[in-house]
Amino acid sequence: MALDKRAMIGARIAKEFEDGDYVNLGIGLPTEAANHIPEGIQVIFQSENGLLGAGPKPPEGQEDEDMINAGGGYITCIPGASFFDSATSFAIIRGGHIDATVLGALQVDQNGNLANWLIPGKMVPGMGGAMDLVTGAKKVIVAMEHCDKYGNAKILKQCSLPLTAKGKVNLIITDMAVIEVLPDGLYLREIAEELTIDDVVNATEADLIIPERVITF
Amino acid sequence: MALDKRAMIGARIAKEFEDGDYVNLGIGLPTEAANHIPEGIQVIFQSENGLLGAGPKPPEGQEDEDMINAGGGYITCIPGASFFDSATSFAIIRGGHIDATVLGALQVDQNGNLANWLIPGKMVPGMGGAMDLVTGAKKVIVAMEHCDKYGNAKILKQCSLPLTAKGKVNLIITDMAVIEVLPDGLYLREIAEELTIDDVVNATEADLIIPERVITF
Amino acid sequence: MVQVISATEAAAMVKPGSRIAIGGFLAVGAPETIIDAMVENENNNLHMIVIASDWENRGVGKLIVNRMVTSAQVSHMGTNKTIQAQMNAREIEIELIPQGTLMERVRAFGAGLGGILTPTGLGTIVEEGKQIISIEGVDYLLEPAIPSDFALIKAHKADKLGNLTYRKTARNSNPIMAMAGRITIAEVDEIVEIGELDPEEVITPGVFVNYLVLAKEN
Amino acid sequence: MVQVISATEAAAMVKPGSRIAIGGFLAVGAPETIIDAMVENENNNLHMIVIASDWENRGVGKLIVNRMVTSAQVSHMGTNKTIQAQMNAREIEIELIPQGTLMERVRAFGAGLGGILTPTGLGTIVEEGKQIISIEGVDYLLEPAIPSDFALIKAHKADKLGNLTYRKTARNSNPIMAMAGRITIAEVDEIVEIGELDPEEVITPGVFVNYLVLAKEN
Repeated sequence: MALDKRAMIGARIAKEFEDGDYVNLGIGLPTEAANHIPEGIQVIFQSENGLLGAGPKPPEGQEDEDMINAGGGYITCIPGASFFDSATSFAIIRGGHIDATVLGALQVDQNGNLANWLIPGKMVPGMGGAMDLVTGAKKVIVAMEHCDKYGNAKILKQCSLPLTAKGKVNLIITDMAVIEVLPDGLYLREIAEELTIDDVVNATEADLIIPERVITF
Repeated sequence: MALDKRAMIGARIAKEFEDGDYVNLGIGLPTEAANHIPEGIQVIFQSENGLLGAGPKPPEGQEDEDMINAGGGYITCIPGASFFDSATSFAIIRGGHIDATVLGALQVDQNGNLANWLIPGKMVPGMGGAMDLVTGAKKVIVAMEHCDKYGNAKILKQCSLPLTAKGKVNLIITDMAVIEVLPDGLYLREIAEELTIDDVVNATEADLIIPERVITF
Repeated sequence: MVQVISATEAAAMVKPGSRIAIGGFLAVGAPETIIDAMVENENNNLHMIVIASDWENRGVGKLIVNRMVTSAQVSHMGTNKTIQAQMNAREIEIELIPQGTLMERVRAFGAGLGGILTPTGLGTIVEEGKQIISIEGVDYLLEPAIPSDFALIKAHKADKLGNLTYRKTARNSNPIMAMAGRITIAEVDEIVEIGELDPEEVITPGVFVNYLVLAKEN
Repeated sequence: MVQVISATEAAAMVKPGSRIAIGGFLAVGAPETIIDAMVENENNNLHMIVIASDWENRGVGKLIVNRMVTSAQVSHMGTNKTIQAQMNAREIEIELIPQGTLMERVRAFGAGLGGILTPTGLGTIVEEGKQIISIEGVDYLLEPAIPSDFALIKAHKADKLGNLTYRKTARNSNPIMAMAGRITIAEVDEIVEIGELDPEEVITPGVFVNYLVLAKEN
């Protein structure tokens, strides 16, 4: 993905966080959000391998072998951090103590279903912590490119890939749009500058509900 | 109970422990065992409120308000002790990590059933940790006077009081006898000095299996 | 993010009819300052989730003698005759729960689990009305999670993010209760700056804590 | 009471066909010294319980590439193509388990529970063949405890009673795996005298630990 698209999505994700929120960012695109937290807002990042208060990558040469995030990358921790075991980590996640999780997606559908862990016949990486995160976080945000690399829609009427969790997605943030998932369907809330509502509708297989007010981001 | 009887029972209980055993002693008579651990044997006592390595009562005036045992009495801790929360404490107990627990009894029967927490119509203290201890400890030792204060048998064919756990008792140590509970019944292993086997049989309602060899203790 | 409030503010938050999990074991590690404020505030009609009912003049016993508790899930009541009398007079409804089961049921709620399977209580009156589930030929009781609206706990130190440490056997049920409150209020001996607690020594991460109350001096 | 043994002795203890829970997350906090000794010793036909299959040259990945593992309960295999190839060739049988569920199932065994009820996996292929239990109108999957014959873990310091501390994110699954082995062997960076660890800083009490192995220097 182009750098400006990543930054745009990251900045838009970051707006979802309130001061003091505990947030878990999935690997890849979601981590971009950490670079766009507004000044005056403190967000505490969880790493599900057992850390609250994950900080940025250490300077080269200062890596600590025992300090990694859930993606295996070296990290630091902020003042006020805490370490705990994996069962406690997932008690935090599944118990509804994380304010928001942001994950990538292969597909998401108009019932809030998410598929992001398995393409049958391809590599089987395993679900890792994704199923618990999507099941337990107070707010589940999907962050992804609106269409796949072939231009196919990823926001569907119904996911065709194996699900990560059923009916748990609250918000979809893409390079084209911000879509809220409510019990009666997908509400188009925001579109990217220079796009029309029709552009988004045409790139989306799912039915979109278009409210009177759709703003740009 | 007379002091010498308490000491006798306590000393006999202590013989059940091996070097390095983790042991949980119930309140009352079982705690007497701690005074009789043979030299060269280290037994580590658990207090189910969250301590491994419970030590003796502190000298008067040196009590720490935050250091109590499961009976509410002030204690100390030994070098190598550890503190943990109550869920971990009962994970240790129920998970089979405690080598032996010693508890008092109202009744015990020939199927290894134990009743020690409730006399209907009287005070209801609650089972506290007793049910978990009897269910989870590797070896469950009942320590009590052989008969109640009216001279009635407490070792019965079948408990009449509400059970603490079903079929979990391994050994009964009283002022009169040491009785092993095996799947086919109660084996009289030892009798107190100056008693005859008939004395024990007459003070016991349950059927006792009398092996060829019964020693004195 | 945590907010520091007074014990009176904490007590006012706990509405009549609330389900409250309270930390401590025989009053050691009990949030006495908050309990005193609740007595003052006359919070009533409470459902209480505790290991023990403590003594009449210490710990949650004070809530009992002031008739503020109408039901309780509890493991041990042997040190408090008032709760026994109230139970016999049917003024309070009691569910007696083995201590290990109680801790797991409370933890389950905090951990987002629906319940646990335990062998404890099989073949006793504890199994009455409960589902028995067999796993690989071994029977277990299905014990559901215990929800609580508020967890009132006592810790030793807190930093301003709500990270908590405990002291000796005053830890007991507190870290478990802390996980399980929809709102968790921690009474602490001392509040330190962010960064003063070693990340390794934190027992309850701040994510579980909503409010801090400073304990009154003894 | 714990005994200090060599990694070779530890490896020899783990018989072919054993169920082994191994601590670590993407090889951080993995007991590398014991794993190397197992490769040397050619322990095989193992059933492995791990969060992740790590890398071919780090952590449990070394057991995979040496074809010592015939079945595994695992949450993440994205960093190890060999295990994927072995799975596709039906040389290894894989049960994929959500990470939180895996940790609770392992903990359940260590804690003497038969299993837990979790919402995770509902409506996905994880629910296939599993019992769904409804508590107060909410559905949960019944997930049974996962037993292990051996737990092989990595801690930072141990005292001679087997009390353990960990270091930073190398803690991860280790304290949970430690609870759950019928025999638990802890590889540690340092063994200190009894009394040198503060009772408040102990994360895994020695009661869970049977053997200590000193880690080889990096």
